[in-house]
Amino acid sequence: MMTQEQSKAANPKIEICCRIDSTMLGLLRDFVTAVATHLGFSPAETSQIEICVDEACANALEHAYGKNTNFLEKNQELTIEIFFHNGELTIRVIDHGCGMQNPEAAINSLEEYLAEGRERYRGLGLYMMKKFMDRLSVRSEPGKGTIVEMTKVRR
Amino acid sequence: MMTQEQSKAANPKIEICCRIDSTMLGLLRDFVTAVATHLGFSPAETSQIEICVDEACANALEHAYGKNTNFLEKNQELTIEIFFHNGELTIRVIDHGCGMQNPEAAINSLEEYLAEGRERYRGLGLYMMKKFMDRLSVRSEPGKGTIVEMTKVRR
Amino acid sequence: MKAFNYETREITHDEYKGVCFVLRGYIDAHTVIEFEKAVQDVISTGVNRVILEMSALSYVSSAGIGAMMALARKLSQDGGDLVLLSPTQKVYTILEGLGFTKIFKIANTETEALQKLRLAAPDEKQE
Amino acid sequence: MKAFNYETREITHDEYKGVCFVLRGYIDAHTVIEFEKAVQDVISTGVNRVILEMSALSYVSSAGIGAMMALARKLSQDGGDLVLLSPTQKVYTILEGLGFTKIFKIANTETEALQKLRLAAPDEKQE
Ligand SMILES: Nc1ncnc2c1ncn2[C@@H]1O[C@H](COP(=O)(O)OP(=O)(O)O)[C@@H](O)[C@H]1O
Ligand SMILES: Nc1ncnc2c1ncn2[C@@H]1O[C@H](COP(=O)(O)OP(=O)(O)O)[C@@H](O)[C@H]1O
Repeated sequence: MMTQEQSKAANPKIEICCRIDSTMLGLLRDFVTAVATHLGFSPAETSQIEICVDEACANALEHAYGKNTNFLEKNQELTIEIFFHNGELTIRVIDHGCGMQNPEAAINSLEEYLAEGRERYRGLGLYMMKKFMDRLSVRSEPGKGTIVEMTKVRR
Repeated sequence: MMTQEQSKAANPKIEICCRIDSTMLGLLRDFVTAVATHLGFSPAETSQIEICVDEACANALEHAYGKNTNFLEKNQELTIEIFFHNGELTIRVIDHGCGMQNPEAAINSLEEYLAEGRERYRGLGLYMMKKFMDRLSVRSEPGKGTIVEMTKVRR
Repeated sequence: MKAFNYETREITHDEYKGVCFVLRGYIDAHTVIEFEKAVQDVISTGVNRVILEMSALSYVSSAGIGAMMALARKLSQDGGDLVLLSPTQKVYTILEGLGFTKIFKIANTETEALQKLRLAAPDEKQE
Repeated sequence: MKAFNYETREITHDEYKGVCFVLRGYIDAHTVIEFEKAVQDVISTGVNRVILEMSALSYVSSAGIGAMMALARKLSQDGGDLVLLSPTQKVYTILEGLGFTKIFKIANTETEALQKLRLAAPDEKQE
């Protein structure tokens, strides 16, 4: 059993703030992987956490700040907040980009993904987060930005 | 030759803010190592950067926030700021701990380290930073905290 | 330490043109562009059977999976096929968790990969 | 994945008690406490020759170097000696950059390590 002090000690909070560009993605993955491993998540759980955070960061880069605009003009600030408490790892990926109208519109099954028969297969990111995380919330305000918050429970 | 835009793009700023405890040191080393490698520093340069940042973080933990006080009561906030510009990596390690009277008092040579003949061999951290970094500045205010700023030039 | 690179090897077969890509590093939203270009360059020469040798590929994001899906569809439209060879445990587990191990053909040995590729040819369906 | 661990192996010699520590992981401000304890436990049994096998030690901070310095001094006060065996290139380069490769005895093979340990014994100085 943990005393109150121990449980406080096991409650790190880490915040990373950076300007997101595509070369940053690998770095952020490495960091999140190190954090999850360090907190005792299994290799399988860790790689699920890694890919979900990567998808959220890639979305900020690609959708929030836009691939085709001159991103150097924008601040492109991305914040990743990491909390760990009682065996639950919560990660928030925050951007100040264009936001989205309808976060609920993301696909909910592989069938939907396959059915669409698009030129490029997209739309897997949010589906993955739903699938691999124990909790997911997406709060977005068009023109203001998006907060993706995901929680993974250590088994 | 780089255009102005490219040189801006090559100017990431990453900020990590966390509550420092001794288990965090490994994580922060892994991150700094990943950043330096990513920016094209050689393995030898990267391990010099790694150890210097680790020493600065360990100092914040051990000296600024104190090993023997009940650190859980303190905020123990550590900020690491990372800048890269024109082949120069600058890392700031910032604590809000006790500060120090005389940062210049740190040893300047291995002879000093060996001469002191203490029970425990200490005092190597700042010496390392002077030795391995191209520029080092330590700004400290007793009772307020310390900013260690170090720059490594990529060869 | 390069983020992504690859080599190609021809697969010699009388009846089709095949290529094996030996992939290294990772395919994420950043490097997927190189991967797509590599694949495009090769299939534009008429190749319609592809093996992706993935044992040295440490990570594949949704962008990478999407590019592989698009490649599989293109090849099958051209009467060809795609086989993933030797994904790492880590990559396999992610593909499996999402249901993609039922969609992609996956092989553990080159022989098995060639076998799966061969069987896929429409003109060999009688087997 | 443990941050630091080690095994010990006795060094059999007629004239002294020796121990080889096979170190794994890293020694930083956090794990140095375990390292110091491990060493303390062993030398308190009268051991005065120590080899630190470092090929699986990925990182040593100033705290680790300090602990090794303190160990070397203690052993030499007891008429014994310390040899570092097979540090990685990375660790070696740091030690070298700081001047410690001139202070520590460093060996690349176990034979060389035993040789350096042996020669150090005061009662064998005549060699
Ligand atoms: N951070 C974000 N900012 C703005 N829009 C977003 C963001 N994240 C996701 N979206 C929107 O949600 C859609 C679905 O995202 P996702 O499931 O990750 O798939 P994909 O990125 O492949 O399109 C995106 O196409 C985009 O329109
Ligand atoms: N962040 C800090 N806050 C307060 N004091 C510090 C800090 N960093 C270093 N010091 C002081 O400077 C001294 C020298 O530091 P250093 O060279 O790293 O060696 P060591 O940590 O082994 O003592 C420390 O003993 C401590 O008194």
